[in-house]
Amino acid sequence: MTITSPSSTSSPSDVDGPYLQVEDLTVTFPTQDGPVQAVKGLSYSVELGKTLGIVGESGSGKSVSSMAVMGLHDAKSSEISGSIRVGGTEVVGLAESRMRKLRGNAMAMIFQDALAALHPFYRVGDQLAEAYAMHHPKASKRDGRRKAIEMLDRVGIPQPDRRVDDFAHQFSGGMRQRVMIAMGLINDPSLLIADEPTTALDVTVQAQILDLLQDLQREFNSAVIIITHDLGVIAEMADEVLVMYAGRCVEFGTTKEILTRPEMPYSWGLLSSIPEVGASTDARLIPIPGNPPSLLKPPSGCSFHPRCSHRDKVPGDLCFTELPALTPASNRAGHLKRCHLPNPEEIYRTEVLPEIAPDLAEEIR
Amino acid sequence: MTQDPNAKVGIEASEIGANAAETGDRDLSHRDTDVVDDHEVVHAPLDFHELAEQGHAATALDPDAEPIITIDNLKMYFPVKSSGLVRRTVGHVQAVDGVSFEVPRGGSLGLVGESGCGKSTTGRLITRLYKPTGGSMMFEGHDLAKLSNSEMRPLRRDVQMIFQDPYTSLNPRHTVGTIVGSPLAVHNIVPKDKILPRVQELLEVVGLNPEHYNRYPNEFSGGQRQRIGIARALTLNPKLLVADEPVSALDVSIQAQVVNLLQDLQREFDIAFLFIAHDLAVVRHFCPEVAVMYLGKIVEIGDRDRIYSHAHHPYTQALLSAVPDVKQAAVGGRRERIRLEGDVPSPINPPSGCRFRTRCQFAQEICAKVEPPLLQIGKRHKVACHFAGELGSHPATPVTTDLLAIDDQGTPVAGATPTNEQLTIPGYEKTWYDLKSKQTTGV
Amino acid sequence: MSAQATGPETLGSLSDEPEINDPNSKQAKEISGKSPMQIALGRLRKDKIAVTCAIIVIFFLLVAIFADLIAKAFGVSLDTVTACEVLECNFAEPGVGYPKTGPPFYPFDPAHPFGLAPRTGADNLAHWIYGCRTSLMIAGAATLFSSVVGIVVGLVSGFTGGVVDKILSFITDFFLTIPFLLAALTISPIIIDRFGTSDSYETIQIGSLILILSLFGWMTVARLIRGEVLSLREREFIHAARVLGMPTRRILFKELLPNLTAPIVISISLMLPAFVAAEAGLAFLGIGVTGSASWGQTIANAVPYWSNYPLYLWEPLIGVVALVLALNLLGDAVRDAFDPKTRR
Amino acid sequence: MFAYVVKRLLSGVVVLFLISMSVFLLFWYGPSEPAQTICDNDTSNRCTPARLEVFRENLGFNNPWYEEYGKFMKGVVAGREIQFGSTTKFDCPAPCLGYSYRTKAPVFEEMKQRMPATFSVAIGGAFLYLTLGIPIGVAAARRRGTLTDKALVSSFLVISSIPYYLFALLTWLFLTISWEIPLFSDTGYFPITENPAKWFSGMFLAWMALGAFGCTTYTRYSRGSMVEVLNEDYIRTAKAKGLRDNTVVYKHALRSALVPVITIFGIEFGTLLAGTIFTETIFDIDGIGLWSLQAVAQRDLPVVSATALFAAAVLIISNIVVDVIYSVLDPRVRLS
Repeated sequence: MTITSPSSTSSPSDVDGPYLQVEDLTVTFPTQDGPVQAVKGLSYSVELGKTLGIVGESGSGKSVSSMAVMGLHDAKSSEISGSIRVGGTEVVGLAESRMRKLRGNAMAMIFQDALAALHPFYRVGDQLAEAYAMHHPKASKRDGRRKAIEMLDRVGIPQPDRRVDDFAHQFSGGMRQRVMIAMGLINDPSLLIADEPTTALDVTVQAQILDLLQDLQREFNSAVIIITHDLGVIAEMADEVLVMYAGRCVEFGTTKEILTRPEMPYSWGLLSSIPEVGASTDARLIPIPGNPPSLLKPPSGCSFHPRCSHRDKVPGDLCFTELPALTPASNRAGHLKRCHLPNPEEIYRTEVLPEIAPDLAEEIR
Repeated sequence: MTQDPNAKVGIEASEIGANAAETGDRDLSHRDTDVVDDHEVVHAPLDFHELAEQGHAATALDPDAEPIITIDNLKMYFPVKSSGLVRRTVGHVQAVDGVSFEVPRGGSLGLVGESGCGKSTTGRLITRLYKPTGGSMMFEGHDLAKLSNSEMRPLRRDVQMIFQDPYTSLNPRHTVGTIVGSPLAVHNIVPKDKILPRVQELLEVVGLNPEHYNRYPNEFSGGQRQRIGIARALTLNPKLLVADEPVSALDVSIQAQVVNLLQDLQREFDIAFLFIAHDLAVVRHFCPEVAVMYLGKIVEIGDRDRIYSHAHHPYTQALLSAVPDVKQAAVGGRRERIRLEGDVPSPINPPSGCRFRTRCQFAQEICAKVEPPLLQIGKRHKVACHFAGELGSHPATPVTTDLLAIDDQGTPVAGATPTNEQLTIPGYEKTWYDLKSKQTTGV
Repeated sequence: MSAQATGPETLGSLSDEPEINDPNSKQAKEISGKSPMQIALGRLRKDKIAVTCAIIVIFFLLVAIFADLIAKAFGVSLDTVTACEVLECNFAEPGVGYPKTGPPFYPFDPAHPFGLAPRTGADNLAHWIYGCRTSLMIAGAATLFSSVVGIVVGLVSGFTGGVVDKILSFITDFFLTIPFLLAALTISPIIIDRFGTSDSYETIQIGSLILILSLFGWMTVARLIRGEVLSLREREFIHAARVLGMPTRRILFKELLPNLTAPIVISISLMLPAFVAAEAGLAFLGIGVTGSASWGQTIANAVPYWSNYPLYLWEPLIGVVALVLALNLLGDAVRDAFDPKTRR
Repeated sequence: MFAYVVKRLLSGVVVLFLISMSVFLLFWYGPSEPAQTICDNDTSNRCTPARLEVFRENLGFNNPWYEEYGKFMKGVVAGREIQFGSTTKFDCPAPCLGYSYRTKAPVFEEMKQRMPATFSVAIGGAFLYLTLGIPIGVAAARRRGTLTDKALVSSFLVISSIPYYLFALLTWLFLTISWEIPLFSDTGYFPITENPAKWFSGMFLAWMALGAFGCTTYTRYSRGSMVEVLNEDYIRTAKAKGLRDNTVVYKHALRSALVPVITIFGIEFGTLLAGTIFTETIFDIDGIGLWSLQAVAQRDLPVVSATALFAAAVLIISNIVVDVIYSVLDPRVRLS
């Protein structure tokens, strides 16, 4: 047991332009009951050395969008439009053979359920070595094994030279997730997507994994996307946050901005519906009413309006009829929101904050 | 029974399909059976202030409440069979090993810990899904641990349970009316024609449309199903509810709806809760008292303030420091984090002495030799650690030596007699052992 | 604020489709709950192949049930005839023992629409109709018995566990180790000889066949049900029932059994065609039903006449194949309907 | 694993014991007189009641059943002497399964003679349907949802829904009787050691029938299993590593997909080896299956009980082999 000192999450970036650039991404799944638009007009970018957090409920399209970045959607059962540029290469419509060279090499992905995501019949070492050999055709078998042991050691697995010959089911949950991370990082990818990497883990193990991810990112200087529904994880890990709802980006900004001055009622709802370990006991737990919308029949206008408790502050029936554009929030650079409210900053400060965090509201006042 | 207006949280439900699309084509197959209709009572405000009115602050403690259930030295060992020609019992999983606590009438005790620590087993012992290996569970003059299944039956009305998984906790082949009404039918409480009105009343209490009693669970969303499960648990007017991870399978925004509903119900019907969860923040909100479990034992128990702000056990401290904190990060920077190395040891062969010692930075020889007693160190605060102390001020020498008549290495001191008599009492004593003065004191 | 009073009035502001949100509206009442069973049946109704197969199966069922009436309507019967009245009995010439009217050498004879059997002169249509009855009766009864036995064994061994489960599982495995065909071959003649007095020979034969098929048919059901019970037993709704103080019998029959409809329907859908095929197969080997009409027996009789009189073989063969095929395809559709994940 | 195999073998012995006893009892208390068969078969004399009584006495039917069963068991373990009629005595070494009532030949010897035929049929047929069925199934799974896949699956479903013996019967009737195709017309078993070409042409039709029919079912098994595996998370991981499609399918997916198929195959292959009654009857191959059918018709007790024991033993062994293979293929499975 050791005490680690708090650290800053950012490191200077030395590349011109973001490494990953997603523009107007739309992912549609044709189904028997009609097309399901899981992601609609999504744009974002991540620079090397930076972490983007994507947050939203299940069904908000956060996983679908990153699977599209990895090119993991089956071309037969999905339609992808828009543009995804990874390190300057356009990925949408890229030939499968060239896509394969990027996958697992320039970009890698870590999945939520490591037990299901690792092959049950192959030794983890072989699975790691396979990932290495795929993108290093000249490497010998022994190189692959050495690399696998090295990576297992790097992610903090004790006795890596012995455990390299174990199967996935012989590891504990946290160790398994470390194997998953080792596999993702074995080819030193510039882009790492972590899809709910700690959801199934206990808090102490989650803390280990998050620390590990942060250390490794600093070391590899890669661009990281972390997908989660847990704002706490976002708060600790991300430099910037993308809030998704019903397939769309509804708010975007630096982590501090989003967590301290959110300007979209859905973000407020997320903040108000989770209790905090350190918050005042007078803070109220205010849920978001209702359930996430159907993607088959998305609501008209703003997707969030059926659950929004601030829509009567918008003149007319704008929320019902018109989709708000993603516009800059109260004059701060880089903070975008998708909402018709004319004065969200004021509403949050005067109405929402006193209810959900009376202590913080005092401080700001 | 009066209606609490707070119970009806306003809901607009919509057809689902959302979950399926999240993972692309992989889960679309079950979509056509997973249609969610508008089942919830739709008359809550969409005005923020009214909504905020209905939300709750954390539940407060009633220090004078009598205990409704007293658990004393509860044990559950599951046999482990060998894998030879003859299957002998080669050991036991000590899932719960000597746990003692009280749940106050109408109050709630939170049980936290990591997976495998025995908190769910404890819940299942209290509801008698398992018969305990040892110990007692005194509930209104009956020892639940000793009753036979048939003797237990009448008491089941008073002790009910809410389950974790809203998808498997409801029988898919029964209508909501049958599910919620079956407790009445089983216990023959009301005549058959009175069941339906009672069911509808209950559905309304949990915020569902009472007209939808003839629907099947597959037509409801996860949050709505959890409400049905809660209605079923309420049917018999229980005095104690064991809630086993009641919100951990739900979407973030739905969790708050259910937590608020449970708070409403507790206030209205004066139900005591044993609230089992791994989410420390939810437990802090719901429970004025919290017990922390590690490897089948309670390592620290106390009221909210003592556990969350003045934890004395290194494990509790590590657990709390591991929880990511939104507001902390928002204000700037991260809290210090205690990093626990390694994994939880196997409950078949737990470490000797203190079970946490293998991962504890303060562990010394005494920890391997002597198991630390669950010592009362404050008015409502007990901790099981030889080196109990607040974060950053753990003592250098064991605090328990005088009480146990041992020296700093854990060897018994000849001639000395243990002085502490209150080691396994489930509740709290009027006096306690003050760590600073090393004296028994009281207010 | 009481729900009854304010319910409907506050609805409008909440939804873009307020009329459906009204719990008291007509639509809401009409859309009553759909059980998983109803959903499966609905899916089945939309499946064209399933509907076609169901129609074919119903046709055979009707033939079997109204065999007497149909035979009378066509004026045919199983009665034995003096062979030489209808057959060419001249042993010296080629075409020995073939019928004097109808196929294979003469034009269609309306008195015997399916023709006559060579050598015996029996009416093919009558044998076909009663063969259908034999087939469905044996298969249906065997399915019923083995389902009941299998369900009971599976339920008990899955739910009780422990020693009972071990013993029942051993018995199940024991029966699975016995090769069915060989056992049927061995046992059926013995049972028939033992109990078959001359006047009830036919009934005994059918009864013993049903017994044998059931004896070796219940294990798969038992295994399926046991596996299902084992997984259901760990579901939280069973825990919930226990916590509610439900007696074990009620848990078994009210909570578990309804959830076993799918595996039960599925195993029935697998057993029925298998038993139809097995009955005909045993008769084909000369060991099944020999005392009364059976398709398998007719097939065995017809093989030597294949070159000159293929129709004689085709008639029972098409009967068996059509029935088994329809039952199998229907069963496949049923399985899909109950478990959409296995969709083709 | 060793302990497991021993345990399973022991319980297999118990099962065999129970089966042999049941067969024995069935005949003992069965209505028809086994002595009658042997008496009728003794062609040199007519079967008079007096002669029947001699046979009864000699076969031990006048003794209590457990005494005779004891003799039978002793024969299996240590061998024994058997007497037919009043004069002839045979020495029957262990494992003595008795002498056939019909042919008066030692049963064990006869069984050994017939085994190659049955093994030839079963192994050849199984080889054909595996090598056809699995690749077709995998190919269909990769193209799932396409028109080819649908057509293939539904036509195979139809074929595999026909009772096997009718399929085999029609194959035989058309190919040898109606069309008189030369390669197929000479079915039967000829030892491979004497004339491999004749062995091949004699077996060919049986293999074709077994192979064609089995291929349809194995295509469906392997396709279904493959489709399921292709939806697993670890396949997505493999793709995310940047592996080639063929590597993903043949290295990562196929191994998992084959496990359930092999399980089914193991058990069905056991049944095949135990006696392909229909195939042997229709194609007139003198193997275990045909032999057992004839024995049953003739009430030839020693042969029936021998075939029953043989079949059960083969099934037990194939079950154990399947379990062992399973534990080797899937490291998560530990036999206990």
